[in-house]
Amino acid sequence: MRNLWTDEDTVEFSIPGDRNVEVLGTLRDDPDLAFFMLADAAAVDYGVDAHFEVVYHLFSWKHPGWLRVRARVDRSEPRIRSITDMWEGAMFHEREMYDMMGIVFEGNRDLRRIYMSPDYRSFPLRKDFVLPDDAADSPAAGVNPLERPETWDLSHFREAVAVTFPPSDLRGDAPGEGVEGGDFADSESRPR
Amino acid sequence: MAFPGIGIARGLATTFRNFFAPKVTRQYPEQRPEIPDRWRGRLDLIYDPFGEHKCEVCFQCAQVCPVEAIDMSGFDSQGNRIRYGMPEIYDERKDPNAYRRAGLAARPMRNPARWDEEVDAPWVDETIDGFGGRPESLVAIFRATQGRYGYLPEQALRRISDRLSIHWAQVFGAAGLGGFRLLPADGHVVTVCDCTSCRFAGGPAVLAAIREELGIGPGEETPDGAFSLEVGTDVGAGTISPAIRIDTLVYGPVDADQARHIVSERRRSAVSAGSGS
Amino acid sequence: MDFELLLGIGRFLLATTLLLLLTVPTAFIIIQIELKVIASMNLRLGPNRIGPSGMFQSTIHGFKVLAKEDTVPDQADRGTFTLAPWMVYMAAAMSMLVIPFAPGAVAADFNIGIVYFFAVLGLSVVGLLVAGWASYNKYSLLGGLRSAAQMVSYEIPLTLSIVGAVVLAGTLNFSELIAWQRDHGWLLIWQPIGLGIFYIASLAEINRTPFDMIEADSELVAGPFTEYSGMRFGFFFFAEYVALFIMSGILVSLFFGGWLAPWPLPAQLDGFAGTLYGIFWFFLKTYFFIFVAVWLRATLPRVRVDQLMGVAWKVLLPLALVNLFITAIAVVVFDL
Amino acid sequence: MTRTDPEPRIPDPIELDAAEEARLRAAAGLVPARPESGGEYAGFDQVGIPDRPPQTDREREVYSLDEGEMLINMGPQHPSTHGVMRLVVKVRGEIIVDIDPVLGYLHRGIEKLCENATYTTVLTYVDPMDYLSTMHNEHAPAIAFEKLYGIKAPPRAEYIRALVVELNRVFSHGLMMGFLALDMGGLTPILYSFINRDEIVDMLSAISGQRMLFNFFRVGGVNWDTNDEFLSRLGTWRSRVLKNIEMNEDMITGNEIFRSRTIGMGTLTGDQAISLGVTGPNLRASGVPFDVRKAKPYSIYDELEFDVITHEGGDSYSRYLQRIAEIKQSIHLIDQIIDKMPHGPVQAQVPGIIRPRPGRAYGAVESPRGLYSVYAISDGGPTPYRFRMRDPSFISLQALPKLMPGRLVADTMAVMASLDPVMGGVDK
Repeated sequence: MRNLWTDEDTVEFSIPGDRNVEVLGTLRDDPDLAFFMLADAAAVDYGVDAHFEVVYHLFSWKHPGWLRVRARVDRSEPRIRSITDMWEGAMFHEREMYDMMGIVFEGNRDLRRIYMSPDYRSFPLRKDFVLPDDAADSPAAGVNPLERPETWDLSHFREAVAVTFPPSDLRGDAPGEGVEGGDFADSESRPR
Repeated sequence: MAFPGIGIARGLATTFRNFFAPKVTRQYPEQRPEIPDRWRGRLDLIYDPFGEHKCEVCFQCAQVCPVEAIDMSGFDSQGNRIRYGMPEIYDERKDPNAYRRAGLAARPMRNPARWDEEVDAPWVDETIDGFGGRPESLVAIFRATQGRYGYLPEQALRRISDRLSIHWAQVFGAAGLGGFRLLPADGHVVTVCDCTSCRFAGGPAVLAAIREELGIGPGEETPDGAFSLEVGTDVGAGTISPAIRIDTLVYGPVDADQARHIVSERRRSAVSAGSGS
Repeated sequence: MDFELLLGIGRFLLATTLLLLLTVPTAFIIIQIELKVIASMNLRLGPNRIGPSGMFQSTIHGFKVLAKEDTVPDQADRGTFTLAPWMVYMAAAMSMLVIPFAPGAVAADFNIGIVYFFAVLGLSVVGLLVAGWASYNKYSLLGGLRSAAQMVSYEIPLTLSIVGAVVLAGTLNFSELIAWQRDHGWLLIWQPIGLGIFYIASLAEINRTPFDMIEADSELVAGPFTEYSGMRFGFFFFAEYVALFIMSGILVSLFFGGWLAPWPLPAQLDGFAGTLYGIFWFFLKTYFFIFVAVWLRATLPRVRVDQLMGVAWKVLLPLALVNLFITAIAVVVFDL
Repeated sequence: MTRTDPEPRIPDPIELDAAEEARLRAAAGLVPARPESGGEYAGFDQVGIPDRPPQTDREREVYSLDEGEMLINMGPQHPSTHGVMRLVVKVRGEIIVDIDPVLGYLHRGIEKLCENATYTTVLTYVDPMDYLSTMHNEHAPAIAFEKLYGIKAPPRAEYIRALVVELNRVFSHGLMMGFLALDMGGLTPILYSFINRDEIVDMLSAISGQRMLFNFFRVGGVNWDTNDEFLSRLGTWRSRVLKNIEMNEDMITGNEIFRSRTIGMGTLTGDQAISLGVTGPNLRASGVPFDVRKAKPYSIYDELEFDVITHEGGDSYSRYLQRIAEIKQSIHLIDQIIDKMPHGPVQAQVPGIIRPRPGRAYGAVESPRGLYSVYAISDGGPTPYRFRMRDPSFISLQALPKLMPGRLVADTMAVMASLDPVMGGVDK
């Protein structure tokens, strides 16, 4: 237990990441402590050169305030043990942390993306994530569109949609035919 | 629940009572809702104590809006109707001045050689340094630049934006508001408004007069290249019909004789200016 | 002989055509009633822009449905998909044949009118099941299966509930049943349990709230109708309201004296005047029960599908049998 | 001109390679739902299985079908999923075997947006989260930022805050009654609820200027003091509200159909609810007297007299009764607040751009759906370094897969409506 610190209604301390289950288990099961409720679990990215933190907020009737436990996670090897055995409700918290920060929770049975699509391959809340353009895979990715006037050119888009579909395709009889020219992915810039 | 069916009966009684009760529907277009005094659901511009809009149509808010929710139009300091919005939606955005203010690559309309004119970058730097390199001296820098080039070339503005660390949207906004020329000075475009109200107010007669005066039709250019004639729908915004515009100056309402006079005056001054230089 | 046969055929064709034509305005009127009544009960005004106080709203909806594109899902079974709305609509329209509007105003006064009615009404379940199966949609499939389970289950208490009345009156003909009621008083007094069972079962049979399991919109989107659009959906929609009209009409004929006025006539009306008088009372009572159905819809939530089946098999069916038993004993003992 | 290189791809720690993918696919017995060649579907029951290997044990469990089972997609466009939510329901006949909630259809990345907004503007971004409890959404960040910045709102501001959040709670719970009935097919209660809601939002727009996304709270106070319009509307509403609630109660509470569909349905025990992280009225309906207003009084709740209401059942009907009791409690609280409200300023002296000292703060409020909390980290700059929101309906939704197996498809909506999730909050 390090860095004990309090503010008006919160007590906090830091623990190494590999001891989170042990510490939280003691906090929950010790009858004098009885932090029976997991109020919140969040992940914090302290920058590219630093580390991640998984922050647990706990509540107990026996103590006047919230308890904040900060577990440090290495950034190059973002792994920590899951607490879903103790609180089933930590499942969505951990899925969200994995989705947004890329922290892997060992022992979590359902560590999938929860907000982003399953084929998404980045972690939006990390600090080295650059806010992308609307069309994340367009050449303008990661660039504020206002500062790239050339990306405002929509002529590619116009050409792309000016495809005449053969009548059979409109009926849905022959899916996948005659649409080669209409694939947006081929054009260099996507509609914004 | 003492007796089965009582609950259902109470529900039925409630609905039956309400069948005859006064209704709460507001008949919207006839019955207006009471809008609270503090209502800020309607976007409105703030007025100064003299009843004038405080907004100066500089588009800076529209350009920095992250979700591009702002779409605005108005008149700039030269009386030129300008509009900010998606250029592919609004034909009015064909005005190159507005294009450039919107942060887009300006569409060359006339004299394309001068649009992307290379500016003398060391000279611009020198000028900026000469004014102390301070953002406060922006207008003075503009004045000096226009003195040299006759207008504010885009590249010069970008240079100024870079050197002074001012967002270039702000630089363009300031240039447009300060009454500086953002178009090359030579070659005048005469635009006759063809909007509905102008057509009713005698627009065709004005157009015929100008055709007669210049000897060219819409979309054509005088042999000496000094004038070209266009027909647009965005000149007067329907308020000063019929209206004509020469470059960025809007005249209206004009009748055929006035239009002829204005154009001939402008032609004479252009000729004399051309001979003077 | 030949002439009489031809006359009979002509009269039948005329009557069926008139009845088919009657279904459309009936559906429009009931939909309008439903829109306005539910709106009033919700403390709303309801549609009030089209026509005087919005009275053409449902008509406009009908024409809108005509104008919509008619789509068939890619994987659907086209033949049955097309056939299903027709089956449902015809089942509803055909059962209108035996409804006695007034003395003499019956399209086909069968001896076995009651049996015919239940036989034909039961056909609509085939249409719903086919619609659910042909749509290639899971909601449709579930809805179709629910419709099969629900309508088949409820037909039994529905039919049994009126056997008591039939035993009492000794006839299967609607006109004779009404004539019996003129002499002995409405069956409402004689068969209160039968009336209750019949009303609940008929609501279930025509998928009205609280038994609208088939198109339970918060669970199954629209049940078997999910994939239908345009006029095909319109057929289902019309059939539903026509069925409501028919059920109310049958309820009135069986238990509320059909075309009879609530009090004995001061002077015997005959001929055309009598017919008009009968039609007036028939429609008044029928629309009252339509109002009651709409009122129920505005008030009640939907029962669950297992509760629905439980009510049919565990409550209504034994009750109906008890009712029949008591009636039969009473008929024998008191020699009614 | 600053130009950034295109975003570098951050590798996924549990990304699968091709061999692993093939192995998992074989293990789960999955075939592609739509084979590459030929236009035939693999089969009716296979529609809905994603054409990719399962990523986790749980996903494999949900998406592998036994004989006689099929998957039903409820949502994202379904009449009663309370927003764009998708439930993958595995059914055998009409009996639910498993449920997998699929989220993210309304995800707007509000946490990331807030990291790029100043402390003042963060309060506008959190508004559309849980769009039925907008005032509470602003309350928690306001508390957290005040802790970070080390100021206190003036007493009158705290009273106005408590007043508007209780008003918000009344209409939010009122709508829950209506939606619960609507999801069971009752058409009318929702419209009665909306009458009540309309009166409240008109009232709140009189004080804040907006009807739905009020944007009323400020760091160190509230935007405006009460005015005559607000107070007169409050009086009118107060004279009518109990009648309106009673009207709905007549429609729902005693109704035998409603009771038979909710009593004993979706029962959560207290321990289960705590373990699942369920909070708010749902937890109190299971008999656990946890209410942030009492457990950790924030604002002025320690000056008000009220008791934590609990119900014992833990089923849908208890959750419904709990809401009604809390509506009445909130009205009682509103009366007290109006009585005790002091005079004074409503806004502390705060600069235009707030730069708190580096630090961390946690602000929690009792929203109509439970514990809504904000964890904000400041690095001394004008924007929060990290801004985390814990939305109660997001967590409560986890109870659904635990409650539903063995029940019918028709009960999904009834139980979900009794948990009262709001998708704007679930998806942030």
